[in-house]
Amino acid sequence: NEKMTVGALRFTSHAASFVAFERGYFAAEGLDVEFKFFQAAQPMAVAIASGDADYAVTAISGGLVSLAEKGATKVIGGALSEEKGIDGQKILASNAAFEAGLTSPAALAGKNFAVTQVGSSFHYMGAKIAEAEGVAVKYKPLQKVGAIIGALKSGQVDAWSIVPHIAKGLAGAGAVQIIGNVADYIPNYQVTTVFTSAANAANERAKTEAFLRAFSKGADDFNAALVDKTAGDDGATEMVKLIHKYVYADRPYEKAEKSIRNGAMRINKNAGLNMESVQDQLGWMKSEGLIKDSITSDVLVDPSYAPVI
Amino acid sequence: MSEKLVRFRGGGFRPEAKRGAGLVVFVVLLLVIEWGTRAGWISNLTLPRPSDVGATLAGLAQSGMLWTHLVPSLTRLVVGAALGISVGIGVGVMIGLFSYVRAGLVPLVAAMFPIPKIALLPLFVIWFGIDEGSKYALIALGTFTPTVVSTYGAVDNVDRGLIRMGQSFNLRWWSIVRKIVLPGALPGILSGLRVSLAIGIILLVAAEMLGAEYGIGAYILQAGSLYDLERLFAGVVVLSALGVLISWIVGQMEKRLLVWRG
Amino acid sequence: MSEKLVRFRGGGFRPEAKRGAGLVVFVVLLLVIEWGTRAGWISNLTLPRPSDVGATLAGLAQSGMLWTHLVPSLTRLVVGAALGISVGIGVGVMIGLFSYVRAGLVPLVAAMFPIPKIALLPLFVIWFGIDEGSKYALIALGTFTPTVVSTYGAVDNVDRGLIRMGQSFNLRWWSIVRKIVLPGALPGILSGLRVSLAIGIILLVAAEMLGAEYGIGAYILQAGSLYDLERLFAGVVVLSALGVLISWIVGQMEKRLLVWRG
Amino acid sequence: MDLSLNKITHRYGDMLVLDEISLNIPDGEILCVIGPSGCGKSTLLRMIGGLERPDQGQVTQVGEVPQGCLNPLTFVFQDFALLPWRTVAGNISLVLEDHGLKGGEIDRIITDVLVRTKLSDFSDALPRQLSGGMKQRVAIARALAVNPAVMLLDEPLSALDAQTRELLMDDLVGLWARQPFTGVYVTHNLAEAVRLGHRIAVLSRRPGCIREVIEIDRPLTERRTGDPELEALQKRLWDLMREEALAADQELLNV
Amino acid sequence: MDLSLNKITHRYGDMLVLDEISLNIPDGEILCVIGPSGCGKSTLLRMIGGLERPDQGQVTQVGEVPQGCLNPLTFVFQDFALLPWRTVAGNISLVLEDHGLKGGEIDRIITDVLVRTKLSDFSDALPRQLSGGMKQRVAIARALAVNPAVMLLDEPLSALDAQTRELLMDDLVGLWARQPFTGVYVTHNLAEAVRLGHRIAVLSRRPGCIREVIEIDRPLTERRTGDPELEALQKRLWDLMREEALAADQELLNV
Ligand SMILES: Nc1ncnc2c1ncn2[C@@H]1O[C@H](COP(=O)(O)OP(=O)(O)OP(=O)(O)O)[C@@H](O)[C@H]1O
Ligand SMILES: Nc1ncnc2c1ncn2[C@@H]1O[C@H](COP(=O)(O)OP(=O)(O)OP(=O)(O)O)[C@@H](O)[C@H]1O
Ligand SMILES: [Mg+2]
Ligand SMILES: [Mg+2]
Repeated sequence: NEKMTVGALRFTSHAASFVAFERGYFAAEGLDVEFKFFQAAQPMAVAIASGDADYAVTAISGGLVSLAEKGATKVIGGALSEEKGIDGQKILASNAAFEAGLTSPAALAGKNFAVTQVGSSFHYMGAKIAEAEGVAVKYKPLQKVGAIIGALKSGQVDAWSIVPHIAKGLAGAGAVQIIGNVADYIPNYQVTTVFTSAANAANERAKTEAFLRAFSKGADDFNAALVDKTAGDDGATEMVKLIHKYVYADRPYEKAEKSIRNGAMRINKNAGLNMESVQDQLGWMKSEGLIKDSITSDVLVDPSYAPVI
Repeated sequence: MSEKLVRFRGGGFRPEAKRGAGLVVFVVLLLVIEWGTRAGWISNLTLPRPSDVGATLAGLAQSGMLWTHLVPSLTRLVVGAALGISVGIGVGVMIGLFSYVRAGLVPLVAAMFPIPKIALLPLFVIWFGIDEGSKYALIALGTFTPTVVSTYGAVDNVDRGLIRMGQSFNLRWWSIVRKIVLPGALPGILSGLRVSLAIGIILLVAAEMLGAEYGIGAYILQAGSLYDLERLFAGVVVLSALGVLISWIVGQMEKRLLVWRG
Repeated sequence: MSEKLVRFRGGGFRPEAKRGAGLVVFVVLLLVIEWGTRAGWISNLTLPRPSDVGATLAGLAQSGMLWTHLVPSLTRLVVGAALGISVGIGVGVMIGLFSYVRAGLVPLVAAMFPIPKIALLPLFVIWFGIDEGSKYALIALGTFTPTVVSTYGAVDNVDRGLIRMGQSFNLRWWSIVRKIVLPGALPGILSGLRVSLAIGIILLVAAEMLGAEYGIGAYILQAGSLYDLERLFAGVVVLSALGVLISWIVGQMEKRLLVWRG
Repeated sequence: MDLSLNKITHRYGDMLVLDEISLNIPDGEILCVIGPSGCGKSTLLRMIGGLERPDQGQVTQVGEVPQGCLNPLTFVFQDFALLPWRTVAGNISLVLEDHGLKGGEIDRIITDVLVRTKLSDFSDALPRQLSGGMKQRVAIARALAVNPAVMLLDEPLSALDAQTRELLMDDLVGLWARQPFTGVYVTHNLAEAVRLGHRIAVLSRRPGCIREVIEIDRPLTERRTGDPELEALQKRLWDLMREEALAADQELLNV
Repeated sequence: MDLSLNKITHRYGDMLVLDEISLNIPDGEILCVIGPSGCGKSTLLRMIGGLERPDQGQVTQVGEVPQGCLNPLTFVFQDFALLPWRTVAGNISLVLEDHGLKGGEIDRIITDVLVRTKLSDFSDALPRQLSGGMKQRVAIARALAVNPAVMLLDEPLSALDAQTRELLMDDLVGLWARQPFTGVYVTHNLAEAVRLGHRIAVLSRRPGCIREVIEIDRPLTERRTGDPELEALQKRLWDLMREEALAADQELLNV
């Protein structure tokens, strides 16, 4: 069996890998997968570049593009997508800001919008929302999701956007207010992508394809159980239990269940990649001066693996 | 005839740290905070209740999680610091002995000093991998620079009179280095060690920012990002205790190795 | 009768940093890296091309972004360090003069020393807000502890003979402090300043981790997260230059204030 | 003003350093105190000057402090104790500043003592520019500036080289001759003692007690090196102390 | 083995320190070198011992180095230069370790020199436990251990108090009497010079050159303090040097 390391965050959005592992899809492809968990998306990109991980799923960030430009990484497929009609990422306001009138994204003018890092997906979402509303917002880099949650709760920052399971959890506890949906501003947003090192993409075609096949099977199971809900209640429950091994493992099942169900967003079939969204994200990064103007999507994406949507 | 005792006018200007007084201050401080957080005039967002921090610590210790976090951190500290300090002492001694090494390296070290090691973290991950390698390297680099500076300072401060004495007795160059320069520099090197190790502890947190699941630094960072003040302070207390412990160990080493200072 | 010149056996053990040699080493190092990155035996993932870093720096300066980043950072450094250092000197002198202050505060300061300031960042954000307040506070705290330690060390090192002299001439307590203790402690305080300011620079990055859009630290962090090595190194070069500049300024202050040392 | 020491006894920890020392220091005379190393000479002098408190016994000032005396008991230290960051004039001004004198008065005093110690040309020099002998001259000028009733000198010449010591001894004699001062002069050096002392108190090894007080009749100004009478006295003192000096020298410290 | 100095000239930067010094140091005699502060005595001694290189002129060893001599030119320093981290025996062993002697041989030499300097009881003491006089005795023992052809002593007694100095002068005379050594003895102290020197070279102020070389016929062992002839010589030397000593003392340093 071929050994490989897969980088992951303990998020529901990474469930496809967990499913593929737990249900033996990786093993069936002859892959001996070991997970490596990270606290944030950015280090995962670096870990792929340094060879500490072989495959990972994460948002398109400036760092990822930069590493691709240096010939270290390649996007080989798409994962999480925004889709009209399915509960996607939410726009949040802190309680204090909400009371002061931030009840819809239109009122974001001059507010502090939290991002982990400049060039991160949060920054992109904030910029897109602000652009659509025609307002200017201030971005506050806080490095980590946890730090943003704390800052939002204590009113240090005014707004943020985040995957639904975290958003709903926080709003449910009364700590923040949901004021909008990201999908309304960025339809068909390709939130996360599957990526690997350039060396893997170029020289390990068999292994990479095997990984993508197993991953897609996991994604299909996940979509069926929790997004399309075609697997019935038992299937859904079983899926939640599986995911609970990795996500919210330190919480009791009863509490975790709701969060996991809330967090279900579609993972693209066959790791299809929405090139249009990728182009848009690259364009935005260029306009912000985050990446070099010379970078095109060919630098970032190896389109030979997954269907382009 | 008038007689008058000579008035005493000496003394003073020699404050001595009374043993135990520090403890009293600590305890009083903790009690005040405890009172404040209980009575409510210190909001629980501002400071955690000391008793809660204590409970968190006790819980950590009981559940064994303290070790789960402490062991990787200590390993990183020991390996990284051992590396940084031993290379640092070596380079420092060379700078202290050879003009060309000094000319070449001193400006380099001076330029490296104010570089924040956190900034180099992404680079280190590429160079040394996301696992322990980059953590060792970060701590090694962080302890290296101050060790070099204190070591060559210590070598410079070795009494040149003793060295001239060695030469006047025709001691070999290597004998002079081994029997005069190194023992003479030892006190300075040891006191530099104190600073280097304190910096090593501080860098634990930075080192564990990337890709560490366990470790006191990772624990603190996690607590910090969740604004979980009890855990944050529990972690800080552990680091602080570690710092005091290490300083004590260096003190013991000084006592052993420097008996001759009396 | 045999005649023999007395053999010279002195000299050595006095390495001197040759002026300019450091520069040569720098230049050679840069050239080697430039060559390596161009020839390809240093991957562009490992190190940026020095000429690119230079170009980035030049671009920064030309576009005025250098100032946009430098001004907030310098403000934070100046305000924070001024706060931390002035309070630190005050507390250090008190510790040097009064037994009770020493007894109470020395263990506290010793316990604070190994606390990584980054860990306290979330707390500071709560206490002082996400804007400049928390950044000032972080740098102030970071410069405070080393300043206290070096200041009371300096006060302790003031020749007690001079103090006894003052007493023997019936100088008032305050005269002794002002005319003997403080000037006598000045060299030690100034050399402590060097370290404190270097720490202040290092802490810029930590301070700008939370909620800073502009600042050299924020710029470096951003570059790190973009894995943009040219910018990362450009930022590091700016900090390093800042460190060297500050060290030079302290050197000038020493020259001015300590003429009497010759 | 005379000084009178009454059964001064002192211990450091368990170690008895001074044992019931009684002495009289009459006005206008120099009392030399000699004794082997570590016998408590410096301790005794600090007690006379109020810098240390004896465990038992007391030091009494008998009679009025003379007019214009700013600091009755004034020390001259072995290591000069000059502030390195003040010039010669600044070091002298230091001890005058706390007495509410007017600026002009301070300048007058400084000029005066610099003339008396032949230091006028050095008034703006910093201590680091001066040789040891000059530094001690400055310290003496500083002591003279406060117009002391009693000068307490703790081995003032022992940090100087032999030739400078000779020169300064002459200076001290000259100063005393111009305006006699009361002095307690601690020294190891028997030649200094027989040269400068009206009386010489010989202390025993630790615990220091008084073995003998010797008077020398010959006026200070008439004493010369090589004077057979003084040489004989010096030899007698040396014979008295030799054994003890040897024993003191061979003692192990902090064992 | 004799030493011969031939027109030694030296400058530090622009400052001429030694000016054409020629001297002869015959075997078995002690040559004392005196002169005012800063006239270059120590510099000259370092050149004789090969620790410094003269700008011009040379120092020659004439004749064979005696058998069993491990270090022909051996220094005794003013500040003792003992390694504080080695015991008395360790400090002596230091200078024997590089000569390929057997362990037993080293121990034998150490025991022997400790006996000769009456230090046998202190062989395990650390320098910090010793008084200044004892430290210098250890330094002398260390110098004797290498069986030097010439001892070079740079103010060996000037860091000691007057009484200890007397004691050590006796010891030096005793050592020389038992086994005469060749010596160059730099000092400020005229009493030491007339006590220990077979010949006394008087240097002028900087730039140091030789003003006079005086021979003293009386054997070392017969010299006593208070000896009128020596006193007269000492007085003559002092008269010769007084003016220069005063001038040297009043010089401003690093202006
Ligand atoms: N502050 C102190 N604490 C403890 N012991 C002290 C203190 N000061 C002096 N001693 C000890 O008391 C003894 C007498 O000291 P003192 O300095 O008075 O002697 P001294 O006669 O002046 O010696 P010296 O001739 O060496 O100057 C010595 O053994 C010394 O070690
Ligand atoms: N390494 C050096 N560099 C520059 N100048 C020096 C050096 N060593 C000594 N000098 C200067 O050379 C002169 C002679 O110095 P040296 O120490 O030989 O004099 P000395 O006669 O031994 O004086 P002292 O009697 O004070 O010991 C002095 O003015 C001294 O300042
Ligand atoms: Mg004394
Ligand atoms: Mg000399």
